[in-house]
Amino acid sequence: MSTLTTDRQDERLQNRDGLRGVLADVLERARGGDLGVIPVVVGLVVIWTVLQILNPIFLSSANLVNLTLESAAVGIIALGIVCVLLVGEIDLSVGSVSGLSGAVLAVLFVGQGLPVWLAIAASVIMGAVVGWLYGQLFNRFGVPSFVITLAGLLAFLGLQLYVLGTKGSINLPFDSGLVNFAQLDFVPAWLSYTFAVVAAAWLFASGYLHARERRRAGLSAKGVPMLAARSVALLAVLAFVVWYLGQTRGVGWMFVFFVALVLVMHYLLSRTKWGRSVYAVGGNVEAARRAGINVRAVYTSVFVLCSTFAAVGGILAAARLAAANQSSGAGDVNLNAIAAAVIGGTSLFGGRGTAFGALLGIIVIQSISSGLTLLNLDSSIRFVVTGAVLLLAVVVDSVSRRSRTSHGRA
Amino acid sequence: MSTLTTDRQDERLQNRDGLRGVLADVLERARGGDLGVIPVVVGLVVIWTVLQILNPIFLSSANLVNLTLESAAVGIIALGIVCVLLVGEIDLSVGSVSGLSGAVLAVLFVGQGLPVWLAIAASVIMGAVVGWLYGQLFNRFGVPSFVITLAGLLAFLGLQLYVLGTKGSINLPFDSGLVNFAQLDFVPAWLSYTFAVVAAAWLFASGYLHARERRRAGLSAKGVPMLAARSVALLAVLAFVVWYLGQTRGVGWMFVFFVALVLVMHYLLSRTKWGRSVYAVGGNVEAARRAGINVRAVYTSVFVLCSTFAAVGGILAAARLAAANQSSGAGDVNLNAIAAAVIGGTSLFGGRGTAFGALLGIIVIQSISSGLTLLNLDSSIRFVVTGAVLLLAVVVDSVSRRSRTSHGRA
Amino acid sequence: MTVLSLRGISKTFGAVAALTDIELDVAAGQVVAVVGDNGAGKSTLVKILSGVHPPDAGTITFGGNAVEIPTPAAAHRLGIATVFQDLALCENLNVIQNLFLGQEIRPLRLNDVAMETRSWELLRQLSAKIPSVRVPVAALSGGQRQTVAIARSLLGDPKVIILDEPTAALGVAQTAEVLNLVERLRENGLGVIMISHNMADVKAVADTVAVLRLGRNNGVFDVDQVSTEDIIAAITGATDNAVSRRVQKGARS
Amino acid sequence: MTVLSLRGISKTFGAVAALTDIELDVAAGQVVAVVGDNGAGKSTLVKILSGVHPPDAGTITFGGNAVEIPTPAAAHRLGIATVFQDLALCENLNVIQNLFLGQEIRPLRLNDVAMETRSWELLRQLSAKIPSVRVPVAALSGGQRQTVAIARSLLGDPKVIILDEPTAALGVAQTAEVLNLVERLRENGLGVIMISHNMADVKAVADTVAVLRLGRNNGVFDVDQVSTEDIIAAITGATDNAVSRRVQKGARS
Amino acid sequence: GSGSGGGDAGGGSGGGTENAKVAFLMPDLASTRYELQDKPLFEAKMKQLCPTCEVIYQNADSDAAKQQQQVNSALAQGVKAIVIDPVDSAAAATFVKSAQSQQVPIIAYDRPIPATPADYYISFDNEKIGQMIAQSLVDHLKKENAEGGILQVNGSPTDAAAGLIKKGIHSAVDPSGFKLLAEYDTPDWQPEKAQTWVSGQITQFKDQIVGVVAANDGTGGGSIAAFKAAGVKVPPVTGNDAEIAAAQRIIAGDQYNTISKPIKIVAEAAANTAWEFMQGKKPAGKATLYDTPSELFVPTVVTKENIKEVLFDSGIMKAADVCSGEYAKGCEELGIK
Ligand SMILES: Nc1ncnc2c1ncn2[C@@H]1O[C@H](COP(=O)(O)OP(=O)(O)OP(=O)(O)O)[C@@H](O)[C@H]1O
Ligand SMILES: Nc1ncnc2c1ncn2[C@@H]1O[C@H](COP(=O)(O)OP(=O)(O)OP(=O)(O)O)[C@@H](O)[C@H]1O
Ligand SMILES: [Mg+2]
Ligand SMILES: [Mg+2]
Repeated sequence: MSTLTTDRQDERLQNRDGLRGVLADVLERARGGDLGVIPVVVGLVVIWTVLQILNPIFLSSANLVNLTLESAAVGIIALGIVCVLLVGEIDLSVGSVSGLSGAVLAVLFVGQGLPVWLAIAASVIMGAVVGWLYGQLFNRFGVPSFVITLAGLLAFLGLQLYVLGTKGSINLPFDSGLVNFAQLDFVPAWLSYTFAVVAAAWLFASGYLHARERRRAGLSAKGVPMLAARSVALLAVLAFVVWYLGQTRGVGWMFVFFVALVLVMHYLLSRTKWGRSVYAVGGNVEAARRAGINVRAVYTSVFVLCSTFAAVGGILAAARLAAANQSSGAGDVNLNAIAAAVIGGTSLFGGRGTAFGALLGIIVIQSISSGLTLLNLDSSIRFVVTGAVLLLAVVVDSVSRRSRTSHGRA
Repeated sequence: MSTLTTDRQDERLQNRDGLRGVLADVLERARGGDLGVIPVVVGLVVIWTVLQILNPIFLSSANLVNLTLESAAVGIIALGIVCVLLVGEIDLSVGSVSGLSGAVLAVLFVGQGLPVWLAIAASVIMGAVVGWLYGQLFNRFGVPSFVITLAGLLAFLGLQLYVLGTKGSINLPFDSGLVNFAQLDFVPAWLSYTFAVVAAAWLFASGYLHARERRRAGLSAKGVPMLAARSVALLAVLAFVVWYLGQTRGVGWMFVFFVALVLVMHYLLSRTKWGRSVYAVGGNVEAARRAGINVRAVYTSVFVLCSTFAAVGGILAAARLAAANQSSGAGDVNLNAIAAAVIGGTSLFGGRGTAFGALLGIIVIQSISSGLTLLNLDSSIRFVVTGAVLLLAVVVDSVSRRSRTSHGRA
Repeated sequence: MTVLSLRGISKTFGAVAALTDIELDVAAGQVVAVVGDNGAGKSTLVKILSGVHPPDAGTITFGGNAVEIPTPAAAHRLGIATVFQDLALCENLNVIQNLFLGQEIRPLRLNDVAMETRSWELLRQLSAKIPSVRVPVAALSGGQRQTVAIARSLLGDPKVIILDEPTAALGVAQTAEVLNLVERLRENGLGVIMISHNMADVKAVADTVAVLRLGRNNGVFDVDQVSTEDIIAAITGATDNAVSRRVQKGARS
Repeated sequence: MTVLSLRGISKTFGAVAALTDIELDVAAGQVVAVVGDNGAGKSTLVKILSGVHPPDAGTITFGGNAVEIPTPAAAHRLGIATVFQDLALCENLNVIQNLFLGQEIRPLRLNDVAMETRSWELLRQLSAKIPSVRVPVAALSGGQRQTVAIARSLLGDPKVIILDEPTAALGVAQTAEVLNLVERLRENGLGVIMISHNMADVKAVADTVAVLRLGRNNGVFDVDQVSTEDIIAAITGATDNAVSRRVQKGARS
Repeated sequence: GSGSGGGDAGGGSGGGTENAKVAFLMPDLASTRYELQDKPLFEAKMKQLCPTCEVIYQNADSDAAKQQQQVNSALAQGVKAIVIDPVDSAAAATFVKSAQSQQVPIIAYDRPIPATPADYYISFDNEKIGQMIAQSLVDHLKKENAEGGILQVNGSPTDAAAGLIKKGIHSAVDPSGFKLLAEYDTPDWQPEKAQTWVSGQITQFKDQIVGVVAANDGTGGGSIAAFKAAGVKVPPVTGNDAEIAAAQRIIAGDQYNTISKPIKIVAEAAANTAWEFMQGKKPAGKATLYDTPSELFVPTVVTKENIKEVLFDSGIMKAADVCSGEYAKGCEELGIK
């Protein structure tokens, strides 16, 4: 027993080491329904296969490049939604706020002729202010966020129409840096590969340092072969993606920006005190309050983040369309963003979810929409099929998760 | 102490009797934030006053008659939403299902020439089947209801378009009973007054019998003066409403139908075993399961109810418009129905809410929309004002409720 | 006559083996105390018996027949009533509603009056100090809630009652009433499984004591023939333990 | 030296007067046991002291100054650490995350390793039987959770520790460790308020015993000069009560 | 039910035309023209005809039920006439019924109400519009000897007007000899959706696409953005509504055409007719459509060739609004000042 690390001494624990142990562990977790994002990935693979069979263009490099670019704007909005859902609240107004942000950008940039960075800053700040307002209303009056943001949905839609005013639709110049960023800027191949290598190296290095620290503290840790295997796998996947997308236009900067935001949010949520308090508030707000956490500040911060991300998403959407108009942000932006978060495993009741969920979720949603777009169906059939495929994706996920309750995890 | 009834013997209880006691009680409860629907009513009164000042037509009899008729269809849908929210789930597809139901009705009745009752029955059954399907998916695969019904939203929108086919829009004959029911059938004045009297008498009688039973069992009970005062108040309110609406067209049968459904649902939720289990599942599903409740059956039943009500609402909406078209049920039906439930005090987290909440909530929402319709605003301004007024209504409610947490009630 | 008997029951949660190869017998009119350290698996055993978790392996015999208990409803049907350690009450419902949850009087037109009267009866019997039965359970104190949970298990007509630390949050008077209650249940011929950390209570009402240790059986004792020290030694797995050291220290000082 | 002193504290919930005109004094290095029947208002008092509920009336003096404790954060700042009866843990977070909630090491780049090491230390000290600290608290047994809650209150550098029925769900060994802990806290000069229904524990570690009855003070006793029977009589408000009757019955049989 | 709603309300119910009210009810916000052109033009003309009259303007936001509420509320306010552009031509029958049952004349504007004759119908024909933009594109392609196929981007599948435009487009594209590669109903007329769809078709059909018929300027703009974003040459793309943004794209050479409706003429004609009804007269139509006295106006297809005359010389648009920044050069070349 003395050879066991501090955290492995309980004799009820079934300790497994090495690669075989990892496999046994995965199996065990699969039985327990605790597979993290794997089921969503499986769902995604199923959908991709089906769509590819229906139309062989679907998995073509060119189409996947489109897919990445189309995911970015709504994906960033979904990232904000994840934060709000994590504390058990909701924001229905992300569509309107993104539309308003695009409108503000266009009016300032094109209408008033301000420099683009100033217009962007103004839009983003507008988003943050909206979120701050929500936070105040929520904290001071205790109005359910559903209602606050429903009011916001209406009010900011009105504001969007008002800001666009007599023009109704404003073109962004095609040769501006912003539009280029969203439409035509791709990462050069060498840089993409460098990114892939850096990511893999970083994964290994941080894992290695962490394991060393743990071992020094007398705790169990992953072995070097494990860590190396993991980084090599990541490298292989990334390199393949870069290579395949590079067959046509490559990896868009906008997508890189989105992924970077996901990584930053992942860090903030999982490695900072703030992230901890977000999960705590979502899990049990009263317990969080009693632990001395400033619950109001946490609520305000997530509302601000969510609206800010909505504004950023709105800017990118406008840039990608090269126009801001009255219907920007309308339609299913809200639903798609929330659905992406939920499909990615975020609970509507708070306390469960990850930033990567938003990435996966939006890719599922955009895959469905892009795949069906290629099929040239009647719109009535298209709606039905979209619904069915969406359900299919999530059933795969849920079925693999559902043994969970019977194993006692809620 | 021996004179105290069984439920009043604890010496920590501050017992109050008679009318003065009731007043003290209400004050106490106001401090504790436990006022039931009173705050919503206050919010409603505030809004009515504001809107009346802005346009003196608003509270005119003719406009209120319109208001009642316009509330019925979405109100019935909101009633179903209340049930789903009570168990802590959601249905995003009520709009689509109502649209589909209207389309099915129109196609069967006008297109196929079936008798109207058969067409109605078919639509309603279609709604029930949809709900049953949701229940199965939810129970068997554990897919979050948000995703199931989002898929349903898309699929049934597609089906609606498909059913309407190339026509796109189908008129219902004006002289059919159904359209008359929704547009032109009003309760004769004498019958309206009879209804009012019956309601008041019933309130008194049931209260009296209940009090007698309680007193026999040695429990505290409301006194006859209290009961009488309550019935007289109800009578006065109802008689005034009937009289005022009677100044123009009176009380529409469709509204009576809606109110009747609210009463039935109120009974089912508060006075039956099924209603209890709905609240229990919403409060703590694991506890409900351990108490031996068939949790799956409860989920299925609320999904079925909700879709069925959505179908009924869709039929009435089609009847009121005398047409079913591609955009029936689209737009803000979903949001309005959910918002009505939430404004009426139903919690999105389950376990709290009433059928009357749906009635009050939809009246708030329709008042705002009708009041602003009278104001002749630009759409942009109208959206902003709608948002602001909606918020106002709910802030009044929430402020009066919020002392609750500081008084320890969650 | 054995009403309930377990053989080879095992249960794993992820990497943790919560129960391994458990045996237990309960006869009618017998009070079996199950004791063990924190995390020994007592509540897991209770949950398996009441249909909350399915066991991974093993057989359950009830009234002579091998049975499966896949859901709590199945346990209710067999006649197993349980007071759970986490109480399993609905906080949004009031005391009456919780007491009668799933067994309401007059399902289609609830008989509030009868239910309220019966609630007061049950609670009085347990010396409950609850000011009003019409407040949501969320507003009750810990002990009041536990009393409600205990009262609820008495409502049906069970053959076996399982009490998972029923007196943990109770006051001295209420604890005494619950012990009285357990004795009455035994006299009425019910099988009782009681889990407790309080050796005095165990010695007072139990007939046999089954000890669990780290998820395994660690001895079944006849209560008259075992000392408190021996039980504690079986629980902690050593005669030199924190308890005995405290006792010694107390004796010395 | 009195660190904490309450005068005239009252609190009503709706129609129920939970606390009426309560007085209480705690000195540094003193263990005050608060006892009382279920629903006597003990936890309400704790919640007022830890900033969960504001009192309706009355004054709180802490370290000689009149203070207001509007939020739990304010209580933390004053140096009041509390173990709540309902534990107040976040079920979705794991043991380490719960232990360090609100006081994480290295806020901008959490130091998981240091926190895990410290967690094991604390838990070992309390003889906790927790197989892994990286599982969500939802997966712990009742006693394991209570140990986590107790361990958490030791993390900061409090002046007063309030324990609301800290041993209710604990096993015998863990209970002994907690009593040891309370003694250590006293030796370190902390003020301790301990709520308990277990008279043996109260007599073992407390210096004074304050009795609450139906929300009112019902006597403060020096633990050396009062018998268990007297405390129970003060709690139940009568010398002839369920407890004494059980004791008599036990003696007779 | 025959009681007039506003009977007890102060303002607009007197017998005469003093302070009379008239309702002007528009269908949606998907096209900017209703708020930006129709409404101000109608109001201005009305003001000129009857300075004390009040115009009640409402927009139904694509929701027939909301439009019904607006009609009822207008009736409750005691309007003397209703000018309505119905969201759903079929459902509008019921509005005609309720208005006429209260002796309020109702004028169908822009879209007809076939099922129940309104009192008057003033419009251009949506089907014709679809046909005209598509034909203009087809003619252009034929002139250029283009070879390949056409994409068709329709309006919202839940919008009746979009259905009419779609029909019109088909009537020009189907017999044109160009292959219809694919078509798409754009949910909610959203440009983003159009962009996504066209992006997909570009990967699928690559350079087979020689033209895109888009049902309005928004979806047209989305289609153009798709080509730009794919980094390929933008083929001729149509539009409809003559928005400023579309005019800019035409000037810059990105969009091939749009269509300008003589909204000023139509809106003023509607005001005139409404005024006549309000005075108790019964104006006779220049034609009869759907049993309704009608007046139809013909829109003009706008391309780079005629944009100066149609949009700027006529005063519909001001050069200052359009020729900002990057478009200044294009304007100069076309002589727009
Ligand atoms: N749902 C669950 N998921 C994962 N592990 C669990 C779950 N329930 C219990 N366990 C683990 O199983 C072991 C036994 O738990 P159990 O609740 O049966 O203990 P117990 O004997 O009742 O302890 P206590 O006296 O503290 O109540 C514990 O180590 C616990 O962590
Ligand atoms: N949040 C609340 N809302 C309403 N009433 C409450 C609330 N909290 C406590 N009460 C009431 O106040 C009284 C005192 O409760 P408290 O929890 O303080 O009792 P306690 O002494 O801790 O009892 P126990 O020993 O059972 O834990 C009880 O009657 C309870 O019903
Ligand atoms: Mg246990
Ligand atoms: Mg307590």
